[in-house]
Amino acid sequence: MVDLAQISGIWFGAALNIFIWSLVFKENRFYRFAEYTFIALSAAHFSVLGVKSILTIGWIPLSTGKISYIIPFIFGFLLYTRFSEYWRWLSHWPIAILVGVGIGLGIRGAIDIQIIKQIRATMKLAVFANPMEAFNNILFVIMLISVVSYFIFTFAQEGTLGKGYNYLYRLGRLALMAGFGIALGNTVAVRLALFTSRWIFLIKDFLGIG
Amino acid sequence: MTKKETTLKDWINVTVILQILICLAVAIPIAVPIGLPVPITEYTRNVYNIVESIEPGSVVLFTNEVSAGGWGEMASPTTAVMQHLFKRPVKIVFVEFFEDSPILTEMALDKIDKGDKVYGVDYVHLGFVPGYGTAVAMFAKSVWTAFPVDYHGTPLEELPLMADIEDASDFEIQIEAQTVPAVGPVDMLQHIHSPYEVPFVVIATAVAAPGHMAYVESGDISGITIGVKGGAEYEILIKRLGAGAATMDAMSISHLLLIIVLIVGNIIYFTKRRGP
Amino acid sequence: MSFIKSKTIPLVITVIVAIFMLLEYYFPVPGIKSTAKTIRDWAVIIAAFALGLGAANLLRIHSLNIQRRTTGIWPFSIWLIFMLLLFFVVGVTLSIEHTAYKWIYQNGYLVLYASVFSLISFYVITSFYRAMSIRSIETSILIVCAIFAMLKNTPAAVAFWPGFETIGTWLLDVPNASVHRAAILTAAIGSIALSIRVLMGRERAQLAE
Amino acid sequence: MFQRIAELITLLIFGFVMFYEFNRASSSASMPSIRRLPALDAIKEGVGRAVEMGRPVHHSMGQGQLTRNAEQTLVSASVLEYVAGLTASLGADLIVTVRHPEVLPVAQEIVRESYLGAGKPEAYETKMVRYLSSTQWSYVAGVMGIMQREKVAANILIGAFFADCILFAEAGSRVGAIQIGGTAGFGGNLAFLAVCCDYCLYGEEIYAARAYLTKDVFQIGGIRAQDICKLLMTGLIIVGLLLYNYSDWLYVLLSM
Repeated sequence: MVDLAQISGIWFGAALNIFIWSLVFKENRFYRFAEYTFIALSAAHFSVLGVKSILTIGWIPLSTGKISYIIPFIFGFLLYTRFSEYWRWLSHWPIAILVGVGIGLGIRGAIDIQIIKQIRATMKLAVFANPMEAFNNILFVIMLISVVSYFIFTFAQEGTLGKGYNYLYRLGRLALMAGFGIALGNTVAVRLALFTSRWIFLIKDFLGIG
Repeated sequence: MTKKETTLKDWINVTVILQILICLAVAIPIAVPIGLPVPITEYTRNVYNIVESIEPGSVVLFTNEVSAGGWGEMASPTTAVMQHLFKRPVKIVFVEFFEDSPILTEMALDKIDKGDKVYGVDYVHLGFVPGYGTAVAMFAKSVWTAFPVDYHGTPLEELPLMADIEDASDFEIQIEAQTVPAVGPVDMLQHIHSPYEVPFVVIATAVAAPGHMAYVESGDISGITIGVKGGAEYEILIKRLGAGAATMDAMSISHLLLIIVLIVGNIIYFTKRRGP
Repeated sequence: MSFIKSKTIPLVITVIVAIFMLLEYYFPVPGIKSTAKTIRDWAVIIAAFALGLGAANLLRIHSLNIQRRTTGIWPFSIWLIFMLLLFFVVGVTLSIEHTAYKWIYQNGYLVLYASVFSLISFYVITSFYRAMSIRSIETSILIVCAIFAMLKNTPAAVAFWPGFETIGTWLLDVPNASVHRAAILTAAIGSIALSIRVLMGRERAQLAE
Repeated sequence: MFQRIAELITLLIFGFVMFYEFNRASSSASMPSIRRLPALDAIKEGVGRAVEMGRPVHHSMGQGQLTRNAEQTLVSASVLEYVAGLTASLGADLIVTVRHPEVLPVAQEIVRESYLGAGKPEAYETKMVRYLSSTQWSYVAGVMGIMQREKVAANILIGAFFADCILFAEAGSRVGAIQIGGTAGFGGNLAFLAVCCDYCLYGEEIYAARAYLTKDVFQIGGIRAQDICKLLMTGLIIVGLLLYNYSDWLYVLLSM
């Protein structure tokens, strides 16, 4: 049995895939077609999800008597005051709520995991263990401090202290480059993996080889 | 409009040749498998051992935050770890915090051999809850508030497995597959691992792995598999070859090509600079 | 009137909301917790309303394209508007579980998603060939580290000499973890400092000031 | 609970240092200068080049939202203020692309006010700020299309970027644009941005952007406060490391 929906889907998908890849040669009409299709589909998909979440998170509690949920609806509509020259200042208010939530959550999330835990873990490195481990740990700490010093912006770079700082700064730059290199090399694997999976789709599903 | 004459020479330049080369390096090994060897790394073996040593009868939380685009890389390790869990006498709860992921979990569940495990008793798929990090916090505090019904619309009261589960402390271990920036290990560490002390294993992409290493080193992440290579290794460990093993030839050859290009590119640069 | 219109009120709103988010975390008293949760729900709803602004902007720019007959683009703009409305109407009226919606989602959206993502591979190789703009000892370190990291990910190379695995893992565990930890720490400080500046009203980019 | 208290104390110390430095900035006449950040100097050069070539400047608001990665989105907004000010006064075309719809009104407002501020409200056009749908990769597809069709002369990518940055940067280099990148997220993505862009801000450097561009004493005070926090942290690490390795009771305390 040949499933028409599936076959047509694979052909449609393969065509779009090749249209997108044609960009590597030159921007062309086929790419433009695929690009605009993608933007339309994704904007529509998210609008559908948006309508759904307005209904489930907002409308259902409101209709079951949680009067306070009228507020987000009002603020939501205030976003649209920006189309009126006279009322546009009101559109800052909903944005202010969003920024408040983002800033609050950002501060909250950063301190424990990104600062305290990291400092604690660094303090717990054994510096006097067996030679190999000690070497690794000391290198770890030196690189860490040098990279931190690379990110110091306002201290004067003169005098003996400034000279010392300059060495650290340069070491920090080198360490940063080493980190970039390692991350770059590792990133390549995932990019290729994704690429490989597209080829599996094109070769195995579309062409039927292998 | 004047039409510009395009000659063959305009088309064939270094860029195009390189791009054709990378396509060939990937496409040929897929069409014609070579069977280059795949050694197993310590990280993958460690995760295998962790899964192997989960207490029988305990409940595992499996969170999936893989995006549709990331599934190409993550299908293999995610499916392999799931398959391993299904082989062990443990119960599994699947949850997603990213909108693309529920479909992908279902796709993986369709592919694996479930043995004698029964839906609702041995494993449950709860589905997606919107809100990213916020949703993780809500889920950790009360699983039942976050999910009144499961992915298929069944009320949780009708699922015997869910009777024992109230908050995140009821899970023995958490395993997470993640590719999206929106939600991931940092949220899990913050809302589940750190307050409820649930051990945490990550199935990571190769690009995200270096970023997680600081947490692995500090012990917050107990185990990590890295990218499609980790998946291929895991498939070998559980003796069930799949998508990961098939891509390894392509990975080897394309990596070698890139290394050669990087070296040659630099040599050309230096000789050019030395020259007149 | 000028006070209401001024940018003080939005700032006050931001500060109050942010303080609730923080209070919820540091002083988890039931009343505060439920208020904070309600505010977060509001934020989700407001963000969903913003989707309408996005769609309006798309429609406006593309109908301008059609009106002005922008060369080479306007037929595509018609297609974009058509697809946008079609997919939206199907999604809202027939639900996203419907076969028609799923077909276009899987064969259109997901394929495009993965195709664009995988375009990276083409650019990785060209960027490697051209390599870096900063030419010095720094670049050499970068390239050598990148090569060893890649060798670790090449199964055939590791099978040829297991030492590649050891070197790659050491690079990942020691220099990489160290640099990353430093970067995490400093970026966290930067972001907290920026957040505090926003709360003090010193950083008001969101209010266009 | 103990952990939360430690977090709160850390936050209060930060807040105190910030507050102290702000106060000092308002009272003292001479503030320290910030180390040079070539990437931010290059923006002016990029816009100037765009004017000469008669081609547009592209500024991306990044992949961040207002509720997630808010800090990086605000940094991008700060840089946009500067960029829009330059394009308005020098007369270059500007294209701002936006991924998340809630960022759209922010970007529109900034561009509009910048053109008003430069006394050229008539130069502001609707199509300067463009929303390109909420998915990461459809946004990328749209931006690449725009860059190649409109042949941008400068490409400013400062904000939250992920795997996408190599595509932006390579598409930009195809049309010969000056590329200025920067993101706080670390890892392979920033590495690619660093490799592909002409100028790049690494990690925390982006948070200094506003202070650097405005040269405002308060902002510089803020950066100074950041530096002090970093020094405190480094000191803490060294002291902790020594105590942990030398003294038994702290070993027990830290191992808890």
